[in-house]
Amino acid sequence: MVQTLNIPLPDLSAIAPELILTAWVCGVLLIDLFIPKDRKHYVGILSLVGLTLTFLCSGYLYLRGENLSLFGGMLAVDGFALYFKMVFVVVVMLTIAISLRYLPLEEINLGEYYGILLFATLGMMVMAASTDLITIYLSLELMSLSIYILAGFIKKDPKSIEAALKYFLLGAFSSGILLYGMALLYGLSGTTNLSGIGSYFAQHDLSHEPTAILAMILLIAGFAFKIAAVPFHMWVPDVYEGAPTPVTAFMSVGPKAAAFAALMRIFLVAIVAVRPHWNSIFWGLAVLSMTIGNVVAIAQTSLKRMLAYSSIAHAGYVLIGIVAGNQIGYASVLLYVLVYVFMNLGAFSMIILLCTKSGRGDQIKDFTGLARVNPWAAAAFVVFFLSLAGIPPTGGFVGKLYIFAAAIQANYVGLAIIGVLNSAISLYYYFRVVMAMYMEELPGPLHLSTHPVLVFALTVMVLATLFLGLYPGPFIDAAMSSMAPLLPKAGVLASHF
Amino acid sequence: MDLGFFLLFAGLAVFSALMVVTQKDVVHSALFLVSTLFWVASLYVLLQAEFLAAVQVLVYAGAIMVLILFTVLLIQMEEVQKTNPWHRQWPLALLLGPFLLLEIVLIVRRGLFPFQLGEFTSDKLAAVGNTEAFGQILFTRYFFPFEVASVLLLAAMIGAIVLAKKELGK
Amino acid sequence: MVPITYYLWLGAILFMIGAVGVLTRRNAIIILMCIELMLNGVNVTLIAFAQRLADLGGQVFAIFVITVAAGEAAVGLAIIISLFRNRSTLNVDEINLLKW
Amino acid sequence: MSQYVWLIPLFPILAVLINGLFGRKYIRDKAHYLAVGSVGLSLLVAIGIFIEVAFLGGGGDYILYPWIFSGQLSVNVGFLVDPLSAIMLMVVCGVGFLIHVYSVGYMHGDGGYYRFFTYLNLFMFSMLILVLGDNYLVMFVGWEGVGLCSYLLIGFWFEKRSAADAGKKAFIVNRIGDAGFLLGIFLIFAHLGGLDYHTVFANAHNLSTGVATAITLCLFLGAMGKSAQLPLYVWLPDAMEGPTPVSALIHAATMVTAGVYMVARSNALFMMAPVSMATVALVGAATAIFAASIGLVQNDIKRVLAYSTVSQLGYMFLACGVGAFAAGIFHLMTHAFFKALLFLGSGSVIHGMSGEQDMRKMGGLRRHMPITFLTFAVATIAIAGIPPFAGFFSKDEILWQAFSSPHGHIGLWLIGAVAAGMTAFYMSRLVFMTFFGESRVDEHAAHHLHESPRNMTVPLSILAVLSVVGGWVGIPQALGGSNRIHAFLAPVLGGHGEAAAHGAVVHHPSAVAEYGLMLLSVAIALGGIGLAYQMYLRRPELPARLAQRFPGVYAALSNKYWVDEVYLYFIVNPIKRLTRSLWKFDANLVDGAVNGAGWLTLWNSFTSGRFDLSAVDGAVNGVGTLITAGGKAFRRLHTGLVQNYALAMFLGIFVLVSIYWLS
Repeated sequence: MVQTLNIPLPDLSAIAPELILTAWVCGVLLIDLFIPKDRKHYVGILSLVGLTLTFLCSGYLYLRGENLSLFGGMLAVDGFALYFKMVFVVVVMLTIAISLRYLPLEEINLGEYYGILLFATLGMMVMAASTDLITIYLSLELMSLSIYILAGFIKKDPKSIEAALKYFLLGAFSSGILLYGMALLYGLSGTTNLSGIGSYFAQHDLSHEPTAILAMILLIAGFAFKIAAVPFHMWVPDVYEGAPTPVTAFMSVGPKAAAFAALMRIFLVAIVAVRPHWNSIFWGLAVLSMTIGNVVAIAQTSLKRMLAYSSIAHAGYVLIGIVAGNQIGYASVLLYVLVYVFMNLGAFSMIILLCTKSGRGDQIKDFTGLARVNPWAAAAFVVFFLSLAGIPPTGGFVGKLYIFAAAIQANYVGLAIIGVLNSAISLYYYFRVVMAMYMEELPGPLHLSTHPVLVFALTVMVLATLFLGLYPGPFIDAAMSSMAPLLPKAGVLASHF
Repeated sequence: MDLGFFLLFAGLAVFSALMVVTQKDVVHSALFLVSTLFWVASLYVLLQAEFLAAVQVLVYAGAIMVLILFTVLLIQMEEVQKTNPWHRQWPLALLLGPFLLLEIVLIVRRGLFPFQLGEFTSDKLAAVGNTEAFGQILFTRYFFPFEVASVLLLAAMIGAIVLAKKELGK
Repeated sequence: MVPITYYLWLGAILFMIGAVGVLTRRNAIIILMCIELMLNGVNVTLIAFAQRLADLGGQVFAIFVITVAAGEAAVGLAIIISLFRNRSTLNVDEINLLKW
Repeated sequence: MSQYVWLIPLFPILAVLINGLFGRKYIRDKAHYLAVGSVGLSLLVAIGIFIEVAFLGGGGDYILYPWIFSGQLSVNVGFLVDPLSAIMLMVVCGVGFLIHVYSVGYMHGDGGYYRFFTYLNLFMFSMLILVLGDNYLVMFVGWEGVGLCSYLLIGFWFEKRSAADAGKKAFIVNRIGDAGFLLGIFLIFAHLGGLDYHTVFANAHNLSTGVATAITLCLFLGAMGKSAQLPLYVWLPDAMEGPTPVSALIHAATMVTAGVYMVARSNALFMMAPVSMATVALVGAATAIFAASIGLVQNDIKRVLAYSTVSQLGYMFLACGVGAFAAGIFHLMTHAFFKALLFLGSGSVIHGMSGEQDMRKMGGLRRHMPITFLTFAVATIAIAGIPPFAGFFSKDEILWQAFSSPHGHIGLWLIGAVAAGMTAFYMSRLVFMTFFGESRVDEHAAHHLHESPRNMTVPLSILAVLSVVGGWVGIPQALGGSNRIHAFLAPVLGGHGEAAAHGAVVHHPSAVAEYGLMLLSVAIALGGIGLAYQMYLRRPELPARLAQRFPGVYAALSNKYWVDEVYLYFIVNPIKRLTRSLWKFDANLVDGAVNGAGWLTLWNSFTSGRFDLSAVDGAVNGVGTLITAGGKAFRRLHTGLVQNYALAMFLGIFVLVSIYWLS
């Protein structure tokens, strides 16, 4: 029996960003072969061009208000996905900008670096758009595999390769756990499609089905690993410290945001029926993450580790938005992710500014007296720290404001109090660095190795952090409207704005 | 009849899996893993997933295990063999693991799993043939994930080369 | 006809043997193999469900899991080789430059 | 004029940017041109606005741009010009300007000259935002800003370890208060749907008493932290480690009064919550007498003033708590004049004494520093409450309101009156010990003893004039005045059940009582001064004998009631013991399983010198240390062993599954 395969191709223009990026990766990897060793930064610049195209394309689709479901429900092209796609592209563009100077310093100036970074981007983009367990799993693995590789990119540095190994082993372990949860979910509902699972759960009252709760716990464990929530966070400080700094910067924002996107899709669409259960677990994870992240950050001497713990705490803050479970709450997740991109990438970029051949510049003491040498750099750092600590008038303040306001509105006053107290603690360790920069005398000569692109990227991040604090309105609007496609499925009534 | 085969294959698979974990020598572990994979593949046949059984043997037991064995041989293991193979935390892991397993076993026993929601009943599968039905669905409904998987393999390949190759000219 | 519960139990057992192996073995390659065991447990579960549901989605999922396992093995082994060149050990216990 | 209100904060922030970014390389010791100039310009605009508001009926809400305008939350960056903010503007800009001028002399030659002025200007900017904002969020921007500047300025001489510690202490206590304030803001938003004053106060009457109480208590917690009220006052005395102009500006005249301003601004909310009002009044009264009693025996000139500040802030809250918000603001203003003057005067003394702060090593300074002495004496009389100096009118009004207001109570009046007597006593003691009697100055310092330069004495003189005439805007009708400030503030603060305008009750049956109380408080003040005269000038051996006679009382006072120690023993140590035993328990239980070495080190770190009692200075540092130690302990969980991490994940799943399985 001869059958012809009719591969159903939808209108591909809706996934043009992904297509452009895929084509671009292949092109970049090929062209890389013909670029001499000392000119590899051209590969980076070429990647930037491709990312710009991707961004424009996503932006166009976003503005057009696309809301499609493609490939038989495998993929959604909606505001939610496109919002995250744009965030990811910005993240990667900034990452490339801060890598251009770093790679030659560590003698890892390889074209493949950019190629793999683009693969990770592709994974994240698909992840945010996936509406099927299979696509989510595959894109998550595409992203993770790329990052395992990037974490170990400085092969000659034992720390870097150690970070890669730790991340790889734990990542594979956690994705096995996640996968088990997905398998149980599939068995319970007979489909891997998120909306399909959601409607099956709604039709057959499975909200107290033990297997469903088991699946939910396994899924939480898998995602909590990716977003670095306590107690699934243990890898974070080690991996962040060991990985090449631009990769750390990238890891601390990109994959985290992608994991939040997929988490929201799964938990709000597929298993919203067991919401009371996962809500209380997320409550606990949020409290633990904020508290342990902030408290342990105080004891750190390495800036990279300190920022790693601070990023754990930030995952806790973002979880508050999900726990709150109202429209502001969900929108605040999107908003916070955006703000977090700029402030956290910015803070990590400062480390690159101090990185030289002789030292990595990632200790807090390396920053002693920076304000005397370069007040601009110190001021930039202060902006990032103020934002991370949630002090007005920075983006971090607006983000936290929305998150806590959502919690209060949803009557999670206790959670809000814990969050506010935690952000009070956090300023303490951020300001240790500020004190070192402003108050203490310079121990010796301090060399800043500036690179025009790095300086440009830093300027962009500072301005973005401030802008988000001073004029956040349009971005809040965007977050609100991007969240809209998911709200009806999550059972939240979108009120009028 | 089926149950007999199931018990046989499952028993062998679990035994091999236990040996993978308990064998001191990496090569022995690897060989037992091949055995586990093979018995699991046999179970796939029982479950009317012949194509997967073939893939399991060819890709898993064949390709992946060869990769692992190559690595083992590439790395001089003498020194590794001498040390204690067990992590210090083994008592706790051994305590928690069976407990969690027991919980999972008891939970899934009561699971309300639906029955025959899809179209590929045993009879239909027998008529069409597993491989054909599989191929059909893989390239239609699951076309997009298939493409993602291909990109994933490309990324993994490039990454593995970058990480594993020796620095040239040094 | 074998009840699905048996398959689920088998899957759980394989998964848990793998997980305990990850927690107890010190050799990085064996840990990698234990992770493969876990994935096999999941695959058994998936395919058992696929048969019960008369839906091929589970089988497709399983084949993607195998694909990913292949990718993971390649990257993981590359990392392990690179690590061995650096540190001359595969004992994950001895790999603790990064801590606290 | 009012529409140019945005210029007022603009000038200082421009100066901050220029000085901060170019100061070290290009400007260095010329930093004050920009710094003083910018504040001067702000002052000019502020004067213009004040005149317009006071005499031409100007003012209004000037929205710069919409800040957050999406979702249910809509907040503008806007400045509110009304009588209350106009008065605050005058206080902040006026006193701020004088202190800037003074700093030029005081900080001359300091290594961090440009840095000092940058921080000081940044402080001015934040403080102006705080008082000008037309909603709570903008106020909070300023609120956090002044906190940061305070932190930077207390630790300005970071080489001194005590300065760095004091900065830390101030920081932690303030953060507790800030968290309260922020929660209050969230509650306001959740229950009133907006944050700008207009919406909030217009809808305040819809709040249930419970919600209003929760909101106002949260707000008051913020005020307690910032304005150093019991039990969060502990940071302010330590904050004296900062340069003296900073103490004068931030820790006396402006920042610490932000809490009073906030409470007065929120009067509509507070009036909805009688419990909160009572709390404010009680905390205020308790702080007033508590801090005053500590001030009686302190020997460090700046510490006396610090406790005096705490005590006077207590008065302001007492006024707010009895519903006399205008009286609170009135006292805030006069206090800003004379307390700034006192601090600057003490700075002048310290400057002249080459850094000596112990009053026991001073004496007879009036001959060497005539201007400082004269101005200091004026300020002392003002704070003691002798008519017709400024302090008399404001303090007397507070006492009268504490007595007569419907929210008042005779007990509150009594506490206030006793504290007033103490104030008169310790301030006179300070003057007598410093400026009168025989010189106890050591030779080295005596050699350098000199009057301060002109740019320090001129601000002193101006402030002295203000300390005299500043109170005349609030002469009660009982004394033939018209209590202008009360009428001026009435549109913002008036009308809330306050016992009508002070003096409008002349025909009230209690008019006699008012005169009586007025006389009584003057008598108390004179008594305090007289007692100090007796004890420190006529019979200088008396204090020592008293201390011997009542060793318990003396020890309690001079050790500041052992508050720091009480915090340590009753809060910090039990927590420490608890954590220690918890860890011990954990360590025993899990030790075998999870990497024992890590846990042992952890336990070790708890038992070893890290928790050395002597290393822990006071409660707040204790809390800081505690958190730090907690961080160090948790840190040990990160053993670096990847399988421990996997086990943690596994354990997490196990616990979660078990919880659900068992339930």
